[in-house]
Amino acid sequence: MPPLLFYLFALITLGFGLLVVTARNPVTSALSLAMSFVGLAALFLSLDAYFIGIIQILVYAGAVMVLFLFIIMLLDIKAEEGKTFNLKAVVGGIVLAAILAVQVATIASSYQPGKTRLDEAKLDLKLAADYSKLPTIANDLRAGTLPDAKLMGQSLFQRYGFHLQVIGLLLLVGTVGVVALSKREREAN
Amino acid sequence: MSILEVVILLPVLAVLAVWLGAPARLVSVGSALLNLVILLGVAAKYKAAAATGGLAFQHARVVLENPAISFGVGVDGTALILGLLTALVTLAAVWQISDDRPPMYHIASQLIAGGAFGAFLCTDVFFIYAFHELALIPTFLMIALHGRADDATRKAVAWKATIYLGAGSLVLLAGLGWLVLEFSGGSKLTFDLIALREMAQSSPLPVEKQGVIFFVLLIGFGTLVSLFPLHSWAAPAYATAPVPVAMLHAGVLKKFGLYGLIRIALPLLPQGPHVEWVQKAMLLMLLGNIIIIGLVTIAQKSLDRILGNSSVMHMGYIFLGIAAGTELALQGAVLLMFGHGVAIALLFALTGRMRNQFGTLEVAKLGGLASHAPVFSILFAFGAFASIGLPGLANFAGEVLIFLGAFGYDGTATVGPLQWTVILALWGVVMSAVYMLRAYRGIFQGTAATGLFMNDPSFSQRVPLFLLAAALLVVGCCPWLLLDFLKSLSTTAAVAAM
Amino acid sequence: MSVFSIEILLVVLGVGLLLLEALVPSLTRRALASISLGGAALALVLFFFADKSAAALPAFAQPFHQLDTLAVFYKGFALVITLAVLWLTVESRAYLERYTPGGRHGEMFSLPLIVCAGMMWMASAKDLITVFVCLELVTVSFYVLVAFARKSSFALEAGVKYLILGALSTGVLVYGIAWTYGVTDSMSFEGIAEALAAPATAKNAALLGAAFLLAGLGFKVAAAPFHIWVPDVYQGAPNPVTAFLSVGSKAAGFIVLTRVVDAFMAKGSVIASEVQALLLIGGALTVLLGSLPAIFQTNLKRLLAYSSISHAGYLLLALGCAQTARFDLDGSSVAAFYLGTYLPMTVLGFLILTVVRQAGLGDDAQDFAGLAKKNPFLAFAATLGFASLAGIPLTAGFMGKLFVFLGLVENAHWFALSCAVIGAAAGFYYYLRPVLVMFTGESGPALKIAAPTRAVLVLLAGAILVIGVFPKPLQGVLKVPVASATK
Amino acid sequence: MITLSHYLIVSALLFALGLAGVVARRNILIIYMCLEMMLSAASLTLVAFTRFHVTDGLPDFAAQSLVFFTITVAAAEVAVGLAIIVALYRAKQSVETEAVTKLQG
Repeated sequence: MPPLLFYLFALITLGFGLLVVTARNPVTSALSLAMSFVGLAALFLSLDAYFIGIIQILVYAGAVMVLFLFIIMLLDIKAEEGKTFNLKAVVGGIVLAAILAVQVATIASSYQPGKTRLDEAKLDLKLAADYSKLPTIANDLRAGTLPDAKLMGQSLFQRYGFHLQVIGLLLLVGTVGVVALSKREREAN
Repeated sequence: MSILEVVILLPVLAVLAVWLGAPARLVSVGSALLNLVILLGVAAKYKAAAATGGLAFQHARVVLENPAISFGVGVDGTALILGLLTALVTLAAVWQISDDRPPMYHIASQLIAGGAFGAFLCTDVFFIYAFHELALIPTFLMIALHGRADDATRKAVAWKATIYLGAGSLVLLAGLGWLVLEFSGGSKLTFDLIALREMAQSSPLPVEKQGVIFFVLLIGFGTLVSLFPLHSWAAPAYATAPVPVAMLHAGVLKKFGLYGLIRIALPLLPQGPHVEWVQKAMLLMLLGNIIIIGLVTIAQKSLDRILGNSSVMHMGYIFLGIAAGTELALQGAVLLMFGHGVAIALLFALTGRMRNQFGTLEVAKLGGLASHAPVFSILFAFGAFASIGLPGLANFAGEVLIFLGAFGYDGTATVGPLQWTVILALWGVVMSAVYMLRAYRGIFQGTAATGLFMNDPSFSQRVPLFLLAAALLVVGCCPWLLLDFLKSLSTTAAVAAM
Repeated sequence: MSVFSIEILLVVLGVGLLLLEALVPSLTRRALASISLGGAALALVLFFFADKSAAALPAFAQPFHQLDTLAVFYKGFALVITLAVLWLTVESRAYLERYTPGGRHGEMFSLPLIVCAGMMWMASAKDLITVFVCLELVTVSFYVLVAFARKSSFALEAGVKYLILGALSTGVLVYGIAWTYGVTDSMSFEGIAEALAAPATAKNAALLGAAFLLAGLGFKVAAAPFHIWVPDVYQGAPNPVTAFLSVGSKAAGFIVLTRVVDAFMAKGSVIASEVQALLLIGGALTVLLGSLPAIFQTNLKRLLAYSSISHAGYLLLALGCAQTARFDLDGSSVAAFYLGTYLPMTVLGFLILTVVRQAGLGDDAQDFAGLAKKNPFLAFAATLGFASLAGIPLTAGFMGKLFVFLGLVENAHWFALSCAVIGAAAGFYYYLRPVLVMFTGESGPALKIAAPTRAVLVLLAGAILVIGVFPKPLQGVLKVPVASATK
Repeated sequence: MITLSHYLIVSALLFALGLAGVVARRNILIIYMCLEMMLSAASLTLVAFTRFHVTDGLPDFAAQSLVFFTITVAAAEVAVGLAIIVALYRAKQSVETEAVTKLQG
């Protein structure tokens, strides 16, 4: 990815992120968050993580954000009026975040392996093809494409099968929880 | 199973029995009496073994392998004398609890007794410490719940005592932990006092370190014994505590700190008290006990305050004995611990009766009791004169031994800080004569304000009081009865004198 | 039968119970409770006979789970606490019925089983991905459990607070995992320890990852300064859930923390001393921030919350001593021992709160006035529990504290030691005050306790005394030092 | 040219932004969105690291699985979280942090 595009998407991610934090209207916040996530997904794509990028959009922008918007509309939450911010909290938040950002950024920029350029960390698909045991993946790799969804699937279903089951259980618990928490009992009786 | 384990277990069983609904007084007095008999038997047998100066009736059960903690019991002379003191005072204390008191009184007294027995008879630092703590809790609870003052006062008093003693216990725990860690070589960490002693003899710590640890232990133990300036919890606590608790705490449990210094600190850190700054600090503090608290006591108007403060003051003498560290002074210290314990228990028991009758203990308001209650006044005289240090009563022998032992510490004729302390401390005797005699005269002679009038205790109520008075007299006249047990202290003193 | 099958059994039981509740409307609350309790008890019994060797694990679980002494100990621990929590749920019937009218509380009986499986997996996890997945299973289940009494505004408030701070901690945790992975190129504890031992490892970056990881876990174990959620959430949540949070979830967090710390502080690690300093400072701070506010609490549930914070501090201090081990017991087994002592006394505390609440009284100190007259048995058990929490000798609590203090003295961490001492001293005050209240005050109508509850109380009180006087068996369970492999 | 540090710094900034929002905002829904932002920032860090840890010629897909799990967990968390927030709204008619200050003391 050309540097220009990287900066553009980074700007989209961070700019809309800033809007999420500062917007008065929750709807603006939610939509900005969706936009920020689109930028983020583009960054994922730039890192050759196509699958993650796609599910970032599918799950976050597609499902989570819709859920947020749905709740905002359902509860009819208006834009905050009047005293929107608690000054102490705002100052605290900015100071805390600034300290954190400076700290991490300093470490990240002085981190020696961090100097690796993206084109230096080259993927060697031919080599990978020799290592791959699955023929479909090996074929894709030999053809010069990165079958990233297949590789992810291989990792998830072969190596992390147990974890996948646990995550499934977690989703079940989440579903049950939502049902249990929003059950309306027969109050009329 | 060692007979000493029975001694520790009996009060616990008594507590369980009372809790489950057995007749409280019967069980409680019975178990106390049984313990006294057992310990007298132990004493009789110990005499034969005393020549060796070692521990007798030893027995140990491993509780934890690493760090090595074992439930070990065993007596040397000091432990035996304090065990006897515990049994005696417990018997008197539970006997004089009147029947209209709730069973809680018996439960608490037996718990304190059980804790004291455990603390005195165990040979494992962990259990020595643990049992003492066990005994403290019912003390606080009884002061807070059944103390003799209005609700707010007794709670405040109980909290003050809890905070002081709790903090003292923690300092003590830190000091003991340090000690244990210092003496534990390799991967073996042991709490066994006997093993620790062996290690202290084979590889003693550097002198300066001994001094520091000893000082930590002194502060820890000292708070428990109301060493000046950590004493301010004691007088109000004793003035407020229910009678059996005051008797047991002032008479027995308080001696734990002194016992710990003699039994744990001195053998493991023989040079500790002789490091110059430690000795100076200790002498200053004990002079504070004797002189400052002595003056404070003289200024008191009420009998319970006088007794509470005098109890603090007399601790100074025992600390003097420990500071000197000579055989004679240590023997005197142990003897004085016994004498003071018995005398203060007797005095608190009598004061309790007076408070029940009069509702006040202001010396100025009382008077003329001698003519109404002759037996009572004689018993009181025993206690009062014993604590002044009148010859023929137990305390005298102790005090004299301490003064002699401390004064002639290094055998030369020089007059060092120790000797100056002895000279100043002797004035304390005068002071205690002043306040005790004044209180005695005020209460028992002259005339009382109207309506303040009491009869002698009934026969059954006299028994425990006579028991204590008799103990004072017997030990006073024949101190060798106890001194014979204390030969083992000479080895400690010999190490200390090196 | 391997331990793993027991975990599967728990999950099957939990999911099956949900199905049963949904499909068989005639099943009563009592039946659901019996199935759940019976299943958990069966799991505990099976656990004793299960093959606890790592070789017995199914092949697919082998790369992610280890069955060292610590893991086995904690798995048993999790089963016991789950049983206790289910029993507390049975006991808090009145409370739950008031705030979730018409329900059979099926989720309250099934979710703990799933949580238990999650915690058991967490204890044996060998890498950060497994930890994350299991931790989140537990956390999400707790979101539901905390807010379960949805008609109580307290419970909802607690739920929201737990949700926000739980999600925050998840974010911090993932960020920490990302950096740790980035620096060490490994997700497994072993690999991390190995990578950190290489002197070329970027120290600052590794430290950044470690700090975020510890902070994320710090939320879960209620370590300062991430403890602010604890009092509110503990007070608002239903009693059984609070007990579960304060013992089960915290213990699970500590097991993970132990593993992480063992990796960070492994021999030759470039960040060992910094991590140790973090643990000691954090631990000392946690003790103080837990103990000092506790002095002013009048609500016993909040008191137990602050107590739980200060206990977390002692546990952190124990972990902070992990580097040297002159007396065989290293920091992680001291921490595990401390957890073992912490279980009976905390559960006892919450059981007493539940029983009192069941009798129509609240959690405030004055609700306990005169308890000694209303039910001397309960007052005695409570006294024992509080004495143990305060760390009075001859109770379990003292033994745990003793080891921590010894470790601190041994390693000459004087600052941490003095904070620990201050905390313990404050503890004497705030734990013994409610005891005093129980023994004073007006008598009221007698408070009845059901026979099984009485038996549970005796069991817990007995455990406190036995561990306090005779800790050898509990220590025996932890005999083999956990980290010996990596050190 | 773009380096690993670029990605790390972008994700650090996003993480910090999220944190600032969590601390500063009063609307619980927005706080929750900021939390999602933090989680995504963490994912970006992780993906960046996996991309640069090339093993056998490929990015470290084993570690990238964690991102997949994170996103799933986030979805489940959002579902449960919004259910709780809705329940709170029903009880208090508000989603401001002021609505959750009853438990104190």
